[in-house]
Order: sequence, then C-alpha cells, then structure tokens
Amino acid sequence: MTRRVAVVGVGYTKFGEHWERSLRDLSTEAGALALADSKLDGKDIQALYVGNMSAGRFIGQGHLGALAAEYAGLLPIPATRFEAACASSAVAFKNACIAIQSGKYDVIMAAGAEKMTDLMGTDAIATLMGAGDQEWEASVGLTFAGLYALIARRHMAVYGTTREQMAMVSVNNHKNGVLNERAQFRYEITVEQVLKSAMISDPLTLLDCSPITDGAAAVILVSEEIARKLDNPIWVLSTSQATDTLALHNRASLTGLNATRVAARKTYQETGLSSRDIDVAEVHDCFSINEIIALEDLGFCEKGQGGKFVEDGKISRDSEIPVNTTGGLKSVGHPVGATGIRQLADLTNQLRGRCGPMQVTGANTGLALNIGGSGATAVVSMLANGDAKPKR
Amino acid sequence: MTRRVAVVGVGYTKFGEHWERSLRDLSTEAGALALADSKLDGKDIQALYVGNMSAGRFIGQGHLGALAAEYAGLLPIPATRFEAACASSAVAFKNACIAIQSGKYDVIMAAGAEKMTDLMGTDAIATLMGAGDQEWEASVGLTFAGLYALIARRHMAVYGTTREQMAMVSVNNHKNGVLNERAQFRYEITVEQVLKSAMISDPLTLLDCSPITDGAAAVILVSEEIARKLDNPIWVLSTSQATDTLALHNRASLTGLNATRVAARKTYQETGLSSRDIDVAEVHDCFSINEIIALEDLGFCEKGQGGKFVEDGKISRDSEIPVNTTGGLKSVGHPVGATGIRQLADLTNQLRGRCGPMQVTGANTGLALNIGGSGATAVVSMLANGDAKPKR
Amino acid sequence: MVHKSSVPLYWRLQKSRYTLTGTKCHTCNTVYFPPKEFCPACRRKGDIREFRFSGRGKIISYTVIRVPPEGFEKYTPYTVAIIELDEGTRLSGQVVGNPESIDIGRKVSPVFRKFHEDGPAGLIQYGIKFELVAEETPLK
Amino acid sequence: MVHKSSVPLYWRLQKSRYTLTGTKCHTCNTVYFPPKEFCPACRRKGDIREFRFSGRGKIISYTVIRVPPEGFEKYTPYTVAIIELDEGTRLSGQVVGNPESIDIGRKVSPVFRKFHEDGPAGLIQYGIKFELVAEETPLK
Ligand SMILES: [Zn+2]
Ligand SMILES: [Zn+2]
Repeated sequence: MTRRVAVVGVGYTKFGEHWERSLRDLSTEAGALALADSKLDGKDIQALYVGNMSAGRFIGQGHLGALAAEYAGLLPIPATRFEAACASSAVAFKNACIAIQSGKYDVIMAAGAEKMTDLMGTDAIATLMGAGDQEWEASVGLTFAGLYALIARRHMAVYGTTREQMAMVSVNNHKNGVLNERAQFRYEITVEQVLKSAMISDPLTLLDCSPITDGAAAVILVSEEIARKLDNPIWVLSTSQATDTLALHNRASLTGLNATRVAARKTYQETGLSSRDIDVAEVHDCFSINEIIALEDLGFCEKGQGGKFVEDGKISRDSEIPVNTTGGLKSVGHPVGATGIRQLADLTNQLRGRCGPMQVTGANTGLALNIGGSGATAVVSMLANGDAKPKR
Repeated sequence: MTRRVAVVGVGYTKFGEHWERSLRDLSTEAGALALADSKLDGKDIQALYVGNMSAGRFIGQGHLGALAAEYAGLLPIPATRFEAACASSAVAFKNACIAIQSGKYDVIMAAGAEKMTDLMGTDAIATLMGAGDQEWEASVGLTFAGLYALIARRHMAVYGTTREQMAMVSVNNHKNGVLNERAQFRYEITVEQVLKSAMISDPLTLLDCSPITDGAAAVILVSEEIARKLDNPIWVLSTSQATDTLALHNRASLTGLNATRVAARKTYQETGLSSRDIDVAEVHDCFSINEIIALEDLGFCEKGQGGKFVEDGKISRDSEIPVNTTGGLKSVGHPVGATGIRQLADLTNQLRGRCGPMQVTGANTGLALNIGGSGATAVVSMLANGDAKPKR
Repeated sequence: MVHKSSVPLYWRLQKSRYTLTGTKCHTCNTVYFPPKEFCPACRRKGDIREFRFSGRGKIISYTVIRVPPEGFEKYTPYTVAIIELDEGTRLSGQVVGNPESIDIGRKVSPVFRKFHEDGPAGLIQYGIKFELVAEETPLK
Repeated sequence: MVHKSSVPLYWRLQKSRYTLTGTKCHTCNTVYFPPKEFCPACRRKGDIREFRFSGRGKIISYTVIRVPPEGFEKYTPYTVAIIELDEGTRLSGQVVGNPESIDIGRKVSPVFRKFHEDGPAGLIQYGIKFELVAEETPLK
C-alpha cells in the first residue's frame, strides 16, 4: 500500500428487530456513532461508501448512497452504494481504502446497513437467495441455508467433520456474544440445544444459522496525515477481495471457498505476515460450517481439520486464535449488508484495547473475513495497532 | 489526478428488447467487445467494476459482480457491483479510475448492464421508482416520469420554457441516433409527433421519455504506463460525483440539479477547463427536460436559457456544443445501469475520431453527465485525446 | 413484481401518513417531514421532538399521472403535487378535484382519503391527500 | 414480495430446463449447463454450439430443505442435490423419492416433473428432477 489508511472511528446500532425504525434511521445512527468516536466533524467527511444487499427487495428502495447521505446531513458529498450480497460492506470498506490511497479523498465514512424484518418468513428467505444463482439454484428450491448444508454434508463426508463440531462454533459465538451489549442474542447455548433445534436444511439446524437482523454499522477512514493527529489510529495493512462462481455447483470443490483462499493469499503476500501473526479474527459464520471451512481457508489450521480445531477449543477468547470474540454473526446478528463493517468495527476495538470484558489481551494484529453468498465474494482485511511484525 | 488513467477499449451490445438473452449474456458480450477493442487479453484484467440498478427486482438476482466475472471467464479477480440508480455505471467508472490512480490495479474492466424487459408495464414503472424515495414519493403514486414532469412544469413556470423546446431535445437525439447501428430507435421524429404522442405525466408525453431497454456496455481502463503502449488512449481528465436529497420535494429549487452543478464545478476546477473547452458532450436525457436543465447546470448556457439554447439549434452535431451525437438515452435506449458506461464509450469513440458519419470534426475534449434518479446522484466525467488545453 | 408494503413498514409509517406528524429540531427550529430522528444541520447538538403539521400549504409544482405504477391503476389519472407546507417544509401529495383548476401557487388543505389496496392481506392504505382552498386567486 | 418469474424469463429458460440443453465449446471440448454463449476458457477462439445432456449423473452432495422459500411451501420437505452429469458438468436439482435412500455417490437419472406455480397468470413451471437409479451400491 502506498499511502497509509487508518480507521479512527467505529460504531454500530443495536442489532436485532427494529420494527419501529427505518433503514434511514439505522444508518444515520451508526454514522453518528462512528463520527463521535472519531472526534471528527460531519463537515470533515468527503465521501460516503455504503454497503447494502437488498433494500431493493426488502423495502423497495434503491439509491441507498444518496439516501444515507441525505439523512446523515452529508450532502452534497459523493455517496455510493456497493453490493456483493453479504459481503457488501467489506467491499465498500475496501473501495474506501483505495480512494484514500489514491489521494482523491482524505476522510471517508464507510458504512453498511440492512433492514430485513420488513419482510417475513418465506419472503425474506427468497430475497436472500438473490445472493445465489437465481436462475439455476433458487429455481430448484435451494435456499441460502440449503447451499451451506450442501457444503456441510460434503465436508462431513470427505473429512469426517461432525455435527457436534459444527454446533461448537455456535456455542462459542453465543458464549462470546453474551458480553456484547449490541448483540441480538445474549445467552449461552449448548451443543445439545444446537443439535435438537429445528432442522432447517439437513444437516443444519436453526442454531447453526445466523438470524434475520436489522442493523447498521459505520467506520471512519482517514489518510495517514490525519490519522497521526488523532488518538490511537488502527492501520489498514491490507484489504483483498476475490470472486468465485455464483452457483455453488459450478465449483470444482465444495469443501472450501476458493475466493477466501485467493484473498487470504493476497493479504499475506501484501503484508508479509501469515496466519500465525494474527492475534484476533472476525470470521464470517453465517452458518456454523462456514466458520470451520474459513479457519482452514485462512490457514489457521490444515484443510479438513477445522472441525477438530474448534473441538479442541482453539478459537475461544483465551486460546490460539480468538475468533468472533464479540459474538460473530450468530450471536451479534447478521444484517447482511452491515456485517462486513460491523466485523471491522469490533476488530478495531479489539486492537485499540477497548473491548472491556471481551478484550483479547495484547491484541495487536487482526483479520476479518466477510463472505458474500455461498462464497462468490470474499474480502479479507488485516488491521493493526502500530506496525505489525511477523512473530517469527 | 496523480497517476493518469486512460480508456483503451470500449464496447456495447445492441440496445433494445432482448427477450431471448439474459443479463449474463449481455454483460459478457459487452465485456468481450471492449476487450477486443483494447487489444488486451482477458488475463490482463485485474478487477471488474459493474454498474447495475435493479437486477434484484427486475430479475431477482443480486451479486452481479461475481456473476459477470464468472460468465466473462474473469474469476477469481475482484468483482464489485455499484448502484446509484441510473448513474450506477458512471459511479463504477469513477471508482475504477480511483483504483488505478491508487496503484492497486493497472487494468480494470468497468461495465454496466440492465435487463429491464423481463418485467412489463406497471411492474417496471414501480421498480424504476426505487431510484426515488419509496416511502414518501412512490407511496403517493409518483412515477419516475412524474418526478421529471414536476421539474418540467416548474421550469416552464419560472423560465418560460416551452413544450416545443422540450420536444426539440427528443427530435435532435432521434436525428443523431438514426446513424447509430446499436441504437434502439433509428428513425427521425418531429416536434409535432412528440407533442401529439400519448401523455404520460403532464406535461411530458411518451416521446419526451427514454424507453425501457435491455443492454450492456463496457470500457477498459488502464494506467498511464500501459496506455502508452497502446493505440490512441483517451485520457480521463476528471470524474466527479455529487449527491442531493433522494426526494425531489426536499430540494430548495426544482429548476436545476444541485448535484450536477457541484460535480461540474469540481470537474472544471480539477481540469482548469470550462464548458467552453468542451467539443462534444453526452448529457443524460432520461426525459427531455433533463437535457435542458443539464445544459444550464453544466454551464453551456445561462440558467433558464436551456430551452432557447436547444431551439436555437446549438446542440446539433455541427453546432456550438454537439450533444448526444449518437442518439442519447432517448434514441440509443436507456438500460439504466448501462447508460453511464455507454455514454463514456461513445464519447471515447468521438475523441478517437472513430464515429464515422456521427463524427464531430476535430473533437478533442469531451464531457459526460450521468444522472441517478431525479438527480440525487450526478457524475461528470471529462475525457480528452492527448492533453486538453483551455481554448482561451 | 412490485414491492408490497409489509406489515411492519405499514405500521411504522402510519402515524406520519395519517396525521402529518414529523419532527422539529428545537435547536435550529427546522421542521422535518417525513420525521428525522437526527437533525442534519445541528448533528449532535440537535434537539428533535415530534411536530404535527397543519397540512395547509401551497402548490410548488404538479403533474397528472396517466401511466401509473402497479397498485394505482384504478385511480388513474390522478394529480400529484409538491406542496410547501405553511410551517416550512415540502412534501409530495395527491391533490383531489379537477386537474384543470390546479395551478402553481394555489393554496391547499388536507383531507383524509383512501390511497390503494396494498400489502399483506390486502391492507387498505389510507392517508392524507390535499384539496384546493376555494375562492382563492392563484398566486404564482 | 418474492420475485415472480416473468413471462420472458420463463420462455427464455424453458428449453434448457425442460430438455437439459446446454452448450459445448468445440475448441476446448468443455460442456456448459446452464448454456453459455461465450467460452470463458477459449474466449474469442471459442466455438460454442448447443449440447443436450443425458441427465444421468451422480450425487456430489445433498440436503433436505425443510424451511422453503416462497412458492415451494406445499412441496416441503424436498431434497436438493448437486449432481455431476456423466458428460462432465454439475448442476443443482431436486431428487424425488425417499430422502433416507439418498447418499453421496448414488447415481441418478432424469424425470420430468411439476416444480411450482409461479409467474404471471399462475403459470405452472415444469422441469427436470432426478431419481435414484435402482440396484446400485452407493459409491462415495
Ligand atoms: Zn437542528
Ligand atoms: Zn472453449
């Protein structure tokens, strides 16, 4: 990276069911929180980058960039909406970083927002499948959970991954989320509860699945010159994006996501760091199996060993690689277009040492993985407090 | 601009009703055309930036970036979808320019695509209103044409603009489009025909309105180093974006678009050029009145004089400022998410001198204006063949 | 495939739509319709409270919609105007009565009317429309 | 508010869906289902022609959908699998019959069945589903 970029403010709304509030209210609140956290003023913001997956179908509304800018009082700055399904806001974040690096802007607000509870039940399920292949997957009745069920079944068959191991992902994330005041679900669950909850799409049960959520998140990104004048900037070491076939069936292998592997490789190349140098990670757990394969694809463990890695307790807050320390998508909630920025907000707070009871001791370098659809988009971002150095 | 960016390849599909072809087919064709035009190879493309307004509602499909990359054989490069209503693809273009300037990429394909004819009649009209304010404009029965009708009525009242002057915009664009093999409508129309065509939303008739269109367009953008090795690169001098309230009624004035004025001012500042230095312009004529107010907001004439400027014949191909020389949105067609890139493709060909019978003699510097919704987004881009110098 | 207003959306907007309730920032005295939770002018210093508009105002511009979106077919043609409320903000609304009488500058007052059938279980949507105030000389 | 397949979309996809017609690039011998107009491998050198698949293949993975999207409610639960066709490409499809018998590696053949009512005028959509080939020992 040429010109350095830093995160200097973060914020997100309470995640959950906001029957009484609109997408415009939620995104405005998140932006105000991030701005207040940054100590900058609204007038300093030069551009707004917004991730949103499906306002067009959830609430009939397009042109989200302009709408968010208007309600946040940021007119007439450029405001752009990015869409890459559930990876929409990480993509917005990545493009905001690039824009600062280019010298075009010095201060950008990157945000993500989704209002999902205006649609209910089968409507929302159908809308989410807009992330998959509408003509050749949704048309045969596949759902989003169904796609990850196909991945899970194959991973179980090829590597012996168990239902219990998947359940432990949800258990770990719920345990972490209890401490997060903004999380949608703040209670612990057991492996047995996961296994006995309603079957959604075999082998995935309800508690393997992240929920339907309303919420918004925002971060303030600045150039190096401005960051130096502010408290405790967190540096963006790298942000990489890769793509795969939209339809799961078009991929040679179902047991990993090539987009994650390509994006992770790029990130490790750009930073000169490896998975061993990561102190804390936000990993996209839209379904429990996805966290397991992500641990493999990111290099935290060998291919096929993700289930055992979880079972051995290596992802808990005080262990080898603390994952989803604030609750992950499962417990914090998954307002699809907001999740990527929510991950980066929590990661930033970990690296600042501001996570209170959720804090990972001495966290200096962190990684976030945001996935779109069944893996057609992956964005890997690495942040650090100060200069990150290889540990070996 | 720090690192210079050039357009080295352009292409677009036939615009019209492609009942038998999908969005994926159209975007793939446009990309292949642009790539062939550039003399580069698919393997050279490092990122794909795609503008699309409403695949989520027109065809139920999200995640357009990944889909386009897959069908074009570009996996696993980063592929991102941008949405700013009818300005979606100019926003994709702008972000692609920024990404090259940042040094992150050297070769990017920027594309736009829209498949509109899968929905018909009132469905399509409702979907297009996703570009406006769904909760406070669409809810009272406003349509996209209705919004521009409100603008037209006010412009007529304040400045004395006439129905005939508006009609002349459509007449000029149809006259130009006759020569464009890819245009949807290749026939001339008269002022009388415009006035007598079906009233859509008073005072706008059917022939004041751009059509419902399927189509895709693509351009290849490269860094200066690569451009120097290729034939006749066209330089991007500036690309600026600005935002206004989503709802028309929230603006202090209805007779101009502040987003256009802010973006144009920025462009003239960045380039040191003025409207007098422009040899040819692509101006967003989704409705005839919009071209009139754009001529004013871009500074080609005084505020309120747009109608007279058109009436005086100053926008024809051999006149003061040749506007929409290949037919504009009215005659070429308006596949909303593709239009911004289609404008830039035609502008590039004008500056290369490759427009055959549509060529503007000696065109060196060109400007394109792409508008989203009723003006909540405006993107102004300026291109030149070689170094553009102020004419005075 | 038009978007059907969902039940939650319907209830959320109902109060504002039925009673023209917006908000007012008591720091800068700006009024907002639709309601804003956040004053873009005052930002953190804003003091936002509910505010009910009279619904009286004047026409800034208008049009007669003859090709409607889905859901409005049986009310077509109908007139939509941008109205500047007396309290100082603008909105879009339908104007009932003869389109020939409508003009820029005419004063209007609110009436409560049926909008259209929409949404789950065919909820009928009501809301505020406007009518011309009689005996008024048009003021441009 | 689910997307209803429109008439044009329905007709465009019908041939492929009814007859498993895809394309084949005769330059590199790659087969494509759904059909591609453009061979991503050969690009400009590709030679794309229509190609009809037998519909015979084997199961790579499968799931039983118990919480369906809109339009599939009355067929729930149903089984969806990723199937590798004998000619060498994969697709997603429903597998009829007892879910208990299904396993990765089982061979399947095509059957023509009703999918669901959808689209304008309640068009009934038909298409290819798959059934297990009998007397086969599961091969992982
Ligand atoms: Zn205020
Ligand atoms: Zn080939």
